[in-house]
Amino acid sequence: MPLSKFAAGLLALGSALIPPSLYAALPTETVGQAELPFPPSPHRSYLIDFEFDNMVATRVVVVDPDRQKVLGMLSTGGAAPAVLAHDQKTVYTADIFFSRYVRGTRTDVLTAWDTRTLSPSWEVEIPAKRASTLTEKYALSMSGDDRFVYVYNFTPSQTITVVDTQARKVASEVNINGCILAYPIGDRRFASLCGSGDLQVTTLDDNGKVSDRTTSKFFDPEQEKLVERAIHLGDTFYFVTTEGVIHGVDFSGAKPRILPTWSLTTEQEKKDGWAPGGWQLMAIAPRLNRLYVLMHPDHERHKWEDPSTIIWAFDLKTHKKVGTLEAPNLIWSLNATNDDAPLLLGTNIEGGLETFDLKTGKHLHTMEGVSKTPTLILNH
Amino acid sequence: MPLSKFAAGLLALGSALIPPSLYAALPTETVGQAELPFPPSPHRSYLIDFEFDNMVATRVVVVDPDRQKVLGMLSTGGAAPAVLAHDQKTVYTADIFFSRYVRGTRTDVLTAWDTRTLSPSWEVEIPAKRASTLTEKYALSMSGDDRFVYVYNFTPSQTITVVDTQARKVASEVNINGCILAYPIGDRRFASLCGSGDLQVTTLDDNGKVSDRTTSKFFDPEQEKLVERAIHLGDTFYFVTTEGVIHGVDFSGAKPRILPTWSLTTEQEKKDGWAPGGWQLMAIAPRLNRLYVLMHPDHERHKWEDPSTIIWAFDLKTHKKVGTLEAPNLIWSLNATNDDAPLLLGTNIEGGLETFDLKTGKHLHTMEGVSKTPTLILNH
Amino acid sequence: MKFLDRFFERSSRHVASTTSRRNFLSKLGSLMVVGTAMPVLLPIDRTAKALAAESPSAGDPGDPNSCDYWRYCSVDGFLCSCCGGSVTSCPPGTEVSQVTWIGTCRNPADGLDYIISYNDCCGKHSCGQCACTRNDSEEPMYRPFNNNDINWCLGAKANVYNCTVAVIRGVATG
Amino acid sequence: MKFLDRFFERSSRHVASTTSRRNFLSKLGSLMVVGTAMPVLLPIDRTAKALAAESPSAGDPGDPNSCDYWRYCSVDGFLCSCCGGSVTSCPPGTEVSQVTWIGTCRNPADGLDYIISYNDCCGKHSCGQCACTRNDSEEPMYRPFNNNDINWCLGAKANVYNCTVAVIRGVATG
Repeated sequence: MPLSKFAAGLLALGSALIPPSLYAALPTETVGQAELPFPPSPHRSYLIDFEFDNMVATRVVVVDPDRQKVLGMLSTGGAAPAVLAHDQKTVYTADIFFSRYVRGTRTDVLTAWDTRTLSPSWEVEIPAKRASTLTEKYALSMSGDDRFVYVYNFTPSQTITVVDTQARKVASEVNINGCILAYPIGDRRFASLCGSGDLQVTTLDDNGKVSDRTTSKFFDPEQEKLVERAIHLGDTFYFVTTEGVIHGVDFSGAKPRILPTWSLTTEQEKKDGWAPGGWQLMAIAPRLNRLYVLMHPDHERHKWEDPSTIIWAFDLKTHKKVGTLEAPNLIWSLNATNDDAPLLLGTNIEGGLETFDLKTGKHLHTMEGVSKTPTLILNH
Repeated sequence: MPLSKFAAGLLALGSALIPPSLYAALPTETVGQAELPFPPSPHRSYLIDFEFDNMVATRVVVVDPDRQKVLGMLSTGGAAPAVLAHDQKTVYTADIFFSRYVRGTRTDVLTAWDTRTLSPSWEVEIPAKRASTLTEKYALSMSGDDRFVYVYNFTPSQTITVVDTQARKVASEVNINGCILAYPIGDRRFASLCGSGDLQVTTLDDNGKVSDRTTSKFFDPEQEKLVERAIHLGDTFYFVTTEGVIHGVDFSGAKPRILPTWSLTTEQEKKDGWAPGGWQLMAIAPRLNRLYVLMHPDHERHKWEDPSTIIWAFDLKTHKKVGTLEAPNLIWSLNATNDDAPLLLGTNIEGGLETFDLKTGKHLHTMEGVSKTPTLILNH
Repeated sequence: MKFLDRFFERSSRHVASTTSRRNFLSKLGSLMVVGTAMPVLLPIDRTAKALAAESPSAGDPGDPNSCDYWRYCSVDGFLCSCCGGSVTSCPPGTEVSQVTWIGTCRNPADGLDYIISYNDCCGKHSCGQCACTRNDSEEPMYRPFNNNDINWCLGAKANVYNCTVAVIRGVATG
Repeated sequence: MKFLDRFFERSSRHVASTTSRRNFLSKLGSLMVVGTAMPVLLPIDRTAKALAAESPSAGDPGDPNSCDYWRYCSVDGFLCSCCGGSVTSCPPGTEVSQVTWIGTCRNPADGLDYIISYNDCCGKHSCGQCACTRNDSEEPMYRPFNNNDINWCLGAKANVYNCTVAVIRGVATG
């Protein structure tokens, strides 16, 4: 198009503060649709946002912490927990919907989201019993081969809904009364933590029905409080007491093997008031074989869920403290990425995301205001 | 119960920092259920909260500005507009619900809420066409005798759904294409403001069906911009242009009577840059016969919806400016109460509520953080 | 008076965090007001006459609209007294959940430990006023009836959480 | 340079308001970046080849993640470029509304007035990032296709608003 035409149009508008350009006019455009690459970058992070000031229409915010960029979001129902399939293709959320948002007919569904398009691929209605709690890791989990999803129910009866992702239907509902959550083990087992201090292990058959169940003594709930928000590496799960003692369990064998306990703190550190605290207060970077724990310098018993700016790093083999990380803001929940150049991610209490480079231990940056009330971070 | 028993209990707990009390132990309690008085206090205020960061599960916050107390809330769907029945017994909201909150089947309903219990009394499904806009006053309105509710639809075809509150069903859908909103007149009429500059007046019969329709020239949209967010006193509606000229219409007769225009500003004030701006930028205190308008000292054309701290008061009979009110925070929407000791209420841009005593012109207080994104205030 | 210093410091931190509703800290800051608290679910004495406390008295001191109030020692959520209800009443149009969790709080006026039930009021979404979190007598989730991270509206028609009341259920006869 | 002073003052006010998501001001502050804008819906030249602008260039200057960017002269909502989309692309899993409203913005690079369509991306709820309101070419609601107070997701499967793109539809041929 001749430039003179645009100049004429410009003059016709009766305003020429800026002289006519030397560039050609910009072409017209169409609206596009963003998609995400597959496989996902190993640092891609999913922030589960509780939206505490709403809690009806809630979200998972998908973030690239390297580029400090929001990649998109999932809209979930009723502060849904989420879990990532091992094949990196699917995110599952266990949603609660009410026909009138806060009243009316309740419908619980397991929604399968495509990690490339962030659209629902399919959904299946599940028993309307999904636990409604501050989001935690093992309230929704899946089998190692991605075949079954485990949904923790609390009505206050305690059961696990087993969903068959291949048949896209509910396979069974497993009674775990007296116990909570589904810590996934291998392809066909999950453990639950019991108020008695026991570990209950449920084994499923290939139809998702219970084929075996064992109970093992784990800890004494009259003597210590074990935070149920554990972290795992393979089939080994690490729990921490409110005083900072690590209780490990290796589930890889036929029966759970309770590992020797060890303390995050020396006697002196304990005397100085150091103890763990936070929501998802532990993370593991598998390639570094390191454990990261949110720590308080001023411990009191009612602070076990309080946020902190201080993170201690431990070697999982030697159980030695190998470093301290410090964030500019109070962090409530941690997660680490699974790659060779891992990041440690923390949600701060203003809804922002703190990122550390775990090779250097350096705090890289804060992504401010990226969510509202983030309770949990998930990474592929 | 003998005091000794409690003292024994206390000792048994092994802690006696505080000496045993001289009071009797507090009795056990049961959980109660709050209700609101009827008739409502004339200052009771309903803040329509758009929840801009969510917009799915939204609310109306009910407040007593005298006691600076939240009285309760209504949970609404899809940033619902609301209207108060004249009998003070009912609040109506026009809700949009999706079966999966952000997707799935859409259901639009008119919900009738009891002003005493803040519970839904009944609902009726309406055509799934309700306009979704920043909440404004005449997007939902009702007949003077409370028989019919008018719901503004925009698909972008423009219609009004007429709901019969006696039969609790939809009476009709009235085509108003080219025009917007339902400014209610008397018991069986409503006006709509047209892009052509016309006023269209629709008359209903007792079944809620159109019985008559007239069109009158009102203003020249090529010459001036009339803010559609008018305010009324009886059957007289006041519109303001973005430059500050008031256009009044008296709808009490058979045909609309266009009143002589008048300016909010003197020539000098206009030169100094004064002009109105805001969302619900005008309010009327009927017992004082005064009009209140949010004003900017630094007008530019793109500021017509900007908030301000400054409110000018005008006598509706003489059109003289009779005072200036100033708030400590930027206000976006105004409303005044209808009683003899009226308050002027303003929603500030942090979600707080500013209250002025209109007898003294004094700013009384700010209720901070009472809502998230309040777009409108309603009073009985 | 190191104790009092800490008390007021924590109180003002609390005020700062809850007056800004958006401040997530309100969820997260714990407060210890006075005394200790017992985590164990103790037998409840239901013989005394039921009575709803609506305003502070010499025997029940403190401001029910403040997170510092002694009964709130283990609350986690929005205080119904700021939401149109009271310490013991649900706001208009909400439904009380009958299933609930139990904490133990010490009343500074009489030095007694009281069993407090933290009933959630349900059927409208988050009130958003007076967010308050104190975990004085909280236990991990494997003891659900001593845990406040659970939405206890599971006992109501719709498990949608609005706010929490703090109701005296008896004296801990420990 | 009174103009530039005001420009930067307004820009920094904008930054202050949008970095705090909760700050309602982000909805409310208007910004004038440069030039004037025409409110009238002008004929659209669709002959030029469609092309999506993803990054600033000499001919299309500015930061698409900033409310100051010239194309956003009449936007009202969340910027899709901060939400997983771009200036002209909807975020993953959202649907573009085909029905939309039109503004006119002047490109400071060439001094031309462009017709911009502000398409809303729909089917997920509010993105919440980069709230931006500028009413440079907005008209009252009786001219709906020049109004940004309407949720334009009315043209999508679900009228749930996520964010807004700003797409060049042609040059205003006055």
